[in-house]
Amino acid sequence: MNRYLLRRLAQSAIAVLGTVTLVFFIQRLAGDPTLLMLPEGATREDIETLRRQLGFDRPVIEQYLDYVWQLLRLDLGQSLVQRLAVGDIIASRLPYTLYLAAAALVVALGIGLPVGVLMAVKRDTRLERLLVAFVLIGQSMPTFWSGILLILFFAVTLGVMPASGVDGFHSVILPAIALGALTMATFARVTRTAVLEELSRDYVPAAQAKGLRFRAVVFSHILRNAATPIITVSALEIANLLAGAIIVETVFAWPGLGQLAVQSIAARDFPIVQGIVLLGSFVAISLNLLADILYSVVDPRIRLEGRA
Amino acid sequence: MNAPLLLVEDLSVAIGAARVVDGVSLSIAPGEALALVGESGCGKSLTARAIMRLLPPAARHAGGRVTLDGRELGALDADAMADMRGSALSMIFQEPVASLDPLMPVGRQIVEAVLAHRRTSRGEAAKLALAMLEEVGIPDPVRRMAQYPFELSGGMCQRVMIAIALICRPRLLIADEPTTALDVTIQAQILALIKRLRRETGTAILLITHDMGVVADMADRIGVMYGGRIVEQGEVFALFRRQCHPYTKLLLKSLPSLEGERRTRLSTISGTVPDLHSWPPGCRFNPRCPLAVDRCRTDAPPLAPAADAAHLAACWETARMAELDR
Amino acid sequence: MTAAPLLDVADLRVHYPIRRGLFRRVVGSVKAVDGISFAIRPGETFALVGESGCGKTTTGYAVLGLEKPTAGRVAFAGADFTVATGEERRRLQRDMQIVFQDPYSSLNPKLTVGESIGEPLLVHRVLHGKALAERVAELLSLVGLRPEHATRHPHEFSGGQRQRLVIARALSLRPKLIVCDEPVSALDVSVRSQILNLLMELQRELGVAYLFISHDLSVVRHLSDRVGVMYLGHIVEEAPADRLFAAPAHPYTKALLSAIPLADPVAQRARQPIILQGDLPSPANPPSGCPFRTRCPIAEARCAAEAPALRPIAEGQRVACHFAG
Amino acid sequence: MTDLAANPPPAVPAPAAPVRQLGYSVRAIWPFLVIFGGFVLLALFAPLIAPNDPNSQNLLARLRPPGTTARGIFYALGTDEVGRDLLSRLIYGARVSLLVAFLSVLVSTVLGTTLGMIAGYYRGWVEVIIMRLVDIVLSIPAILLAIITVAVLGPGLQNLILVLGFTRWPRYARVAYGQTLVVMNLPFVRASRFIGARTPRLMLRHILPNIAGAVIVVATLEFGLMVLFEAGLSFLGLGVQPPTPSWGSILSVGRNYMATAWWIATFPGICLFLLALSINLIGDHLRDRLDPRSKR
Repeated sequence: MNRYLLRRLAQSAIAVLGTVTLVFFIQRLAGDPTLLMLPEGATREDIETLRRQLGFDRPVIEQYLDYVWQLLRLDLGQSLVQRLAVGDIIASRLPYTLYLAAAALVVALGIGLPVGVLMAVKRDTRLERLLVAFVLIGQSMPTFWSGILLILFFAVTLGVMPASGVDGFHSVILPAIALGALTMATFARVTRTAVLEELSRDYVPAAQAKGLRFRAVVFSHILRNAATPIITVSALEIANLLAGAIIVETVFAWPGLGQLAVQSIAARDFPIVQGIVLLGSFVAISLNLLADILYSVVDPRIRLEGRA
Repeated sequence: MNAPLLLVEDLSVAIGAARVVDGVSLSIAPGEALALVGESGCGKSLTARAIMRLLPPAARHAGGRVTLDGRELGALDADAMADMRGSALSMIFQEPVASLDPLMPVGRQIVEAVLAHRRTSRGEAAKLALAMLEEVGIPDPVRRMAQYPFELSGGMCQRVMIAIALICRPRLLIADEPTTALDVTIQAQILALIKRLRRETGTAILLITHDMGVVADMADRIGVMYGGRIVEQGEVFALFRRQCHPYTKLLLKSLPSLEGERRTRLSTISGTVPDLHSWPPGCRFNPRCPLAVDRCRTDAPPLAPAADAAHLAACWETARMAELDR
Repeated sequence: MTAAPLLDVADLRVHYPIRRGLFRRVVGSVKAVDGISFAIRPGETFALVGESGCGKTTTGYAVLGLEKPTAGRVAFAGADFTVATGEERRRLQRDMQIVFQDPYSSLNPKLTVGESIGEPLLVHRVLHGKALAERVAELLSLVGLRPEHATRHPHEFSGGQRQRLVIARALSLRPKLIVCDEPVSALDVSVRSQILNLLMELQRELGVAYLFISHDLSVVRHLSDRVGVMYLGHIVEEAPADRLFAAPAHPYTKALLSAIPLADPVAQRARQPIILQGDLPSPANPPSGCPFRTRCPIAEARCAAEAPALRPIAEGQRVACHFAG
Repeated sequence: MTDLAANPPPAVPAPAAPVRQLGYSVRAIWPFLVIFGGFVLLALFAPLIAPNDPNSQNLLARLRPPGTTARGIFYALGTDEVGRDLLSRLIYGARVSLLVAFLSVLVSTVLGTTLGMIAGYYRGWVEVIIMRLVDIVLSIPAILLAIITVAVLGPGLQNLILVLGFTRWPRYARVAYGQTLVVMNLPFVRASRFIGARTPRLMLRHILPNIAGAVIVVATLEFGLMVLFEAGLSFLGLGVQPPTPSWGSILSVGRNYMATAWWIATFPGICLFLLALSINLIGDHLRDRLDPRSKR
């Protein structure tokens, strides 16, 4: 364990605390959250009662500390509608979202990385232009529209795939494609840039000058060097996949966290929305940390800080 | 003169529409050291890269032949050319630290060079690498083998590069500004090392440099480049004694020296090196040349024998060189 | 030549802290400049030479106040510059200027060259409007460019021309001292002598003094009056230029001079160069005693124990070596 | 004796490289400029161009396919579930899309660039606070942050713009900060500081013009993303509220009529795709020309 990672760990802890603080204060942007929690048309007394019940009549700083303390005990509160612990509700939906996100990640990485490498290596060829067009389409397709088109074509017209819901392995394919497309495009672009950057470095002709074939240079030198920016972007992109699931799950009636979030907003079930946002941010921060750990494994200049 | 080891005939390289190397011809005998000297943008590095068939993406081969030991390099397929590199001819570069893969221990990078050409075990290759590191004067080579480029100084990295280049005993070493990025005292070490290895192995050298001092120290023969062309070529002592092209003469005169008068006006070459896309017609030096006449502005002079058969210059007005001394 | 010095640097030190760990604790320091003293008289050229990392550029920046000295005194025109603040500092800075190594990034690409050259005059509210334009035109002609160039942008100029523009900007406030940080090392060989000539002419006409920082000994020899040779944050030898190159006294100076290949194959191949072993030590962890002892061909036990002081051995020549003189 | 590059010049962002980048095939960008320009014109002159009132319902002409005439009104792209003219709704929808994207990008550009420049200029604790805040906001996935804020503030055009504007600024701040650090270290800024130029002059004359290129590149790419974000949030019912036409909400409704009235979801999808595609292409093009880091 070196200093670099310790520092990053501390930074992540600060980021988590910052996120919690931000979410706490966003909730108070509109005055106090009781208004958000009650159905429209609630009476003054209802509001007052709930305020006292939930402790919103106390000083803000006291509320904030309480809030942090509650989260530290991993307590996300109670759902206002279902009267169940938010943690349990989220836990029951999380596996579906993880399943979908993992499938989308396979699509995104499986296509994005090789396409990106090809675009860089085959620069200025017809193949590159073709791939660029492919990536641009992936990048410009709104997720919900591509989802609808996929349903229309494969489920309604061809009838080879289920249109919605979870029913066996087949059902994850279409949502995974819809969700993975944008991430695939991002991976392809980042990989292309990273590989192009490495291709322009002095060690490339030098490695060729010692007799390595171009392919060998790509595989044994360039890809490893290009990995660092890709790892960094991966963390951000996986977090974005989770967020993108909100729309895709709605389109495909996928019973994950995204659908839960949309339903909860409609039902003004605020503790659940907040729980999902906090979970998403926590995952994102953890992924960033993981990326930095990987980064330091790949790059000796960080791993061996202080040895030189 | 016996058969040349390297023969370059009418080599041209283009970037876009600009011919940045324009009809360069030269030859190197076995064991000989030829220096290509010139300012940045004169095409000397691209000439070297074209010989290696390692041109940067923006540049492309635009004509001419390169023959090494009787084999035409341009006729080889990509894999056969890769096999030639590192074994028949190899190259070291200007930025030694950047020329090594930052994520790989230097020992493995030398081993890679061995394994590219010899069917041998990793262990055997590592032994060779170790011996080679010792040969290039790296103290404590066992420890150094496991270190990464960022842990070594520039001079050390250049020694590693030299080890990589020479480990398969090539007959030609192309050294592209090998000491430019290094400090003077380190430069002296590296130049001494290259001279020693050359004596021991008999490798021929194509030295690319802008430094007239390095040329005077290292080369048997010199080719002076300006604007993508060789403007003067000759044996080193003869060329320093007498220059047959105004560019060479003015360049040598403009250098401040470690002897002679101080705080005097240095002689200059007027104007600046033009952008490589706007070379003038005729002799490319004509806008800056005090001897230029009308013909220089329209017709490019060929590289022809000037002082004697072995001393060539590309100038119409070689006979008037003495005017530059006034 | 006994005029009061324009610049007097005494025991200047610039140390950078090395921080480690979570709380960025200071665990050591890089001694970039470690106790150097020199003086520059009005209208004189004093050169600092040495290899990369020897502290010559840091010294130049510290003299100008661009780098905060850890200790020592920089007196400029009789006033202690290191403690000057506010208006006094601004007033002193008007008389000093700098020319950087890289002419390509020394000019703001988004401004016309006229705006760049006129900026010092504008900032110090010396001139504006028509008078400013006239002064800019005058400065352009002074450095060998045409007044109508004022409306162009830097990318329309070559490296040598840009360095002329940078020099014009440095001259705009009529400074008494210009710090030239490797002013010709980024230029093509064939335009280098033009800039060196320009610097020498301007000195003759305007009486400006130069602190000339360079690693190029032949350039330094050609245009400086006195030279200080730096090694690892120390001045190891200081002498009038002709003296230093004719009779170097410090083993490092000797090695440095012999390491430069002469552009004359006959003379060069007759020489027996002194080749120093090893690399420069790190300024974060300098050797004890004499900084040069790890590479010195004549070092003895005493050199590790005792740091040699800079002591005079001849008229104007000072050397920091136990065995010199 | 003469070492050109013993001290190689630092990597410089702005000044032109001595060798022009060649071999780069300039992609035909103009068709996409035309598409983008077309959408901008539609948005600007929507009331003049739209053949019908986008909100007038015609319950007798519900779900008519493109090209029908009903009660003397020609519906070029058909009608929606309450008989509104789809073409007119799409034209007004361009207005919403571009307005939200433009204003939110404007808010985040100004905010992010200012903060990033300040962090890079003053360094010290100002830098620590601003850049830590950037890290925190960036670590919350943008859509989640937008969702929770909209959920609190309530949906609507104005809130949407504010939410997007205030959640996206860290991207600009990061770029502006990084570029400011680079520019601050360039000799021309050091020289200018040295002669005593003061903060406003340094910021406005020296730093801002030289970091603007990189910021504009981010803004263009963000613009495309904001178009998609607006549509996405409206699709979820968190964006613009009915009856104001937004491509996202039209699509959301059209989804339910996919089998019977394909046109309702298809046309807004095509519009979104074309707009996003043209912006992305223009952004790429700008990046190749402006962004110092994409030099190769």
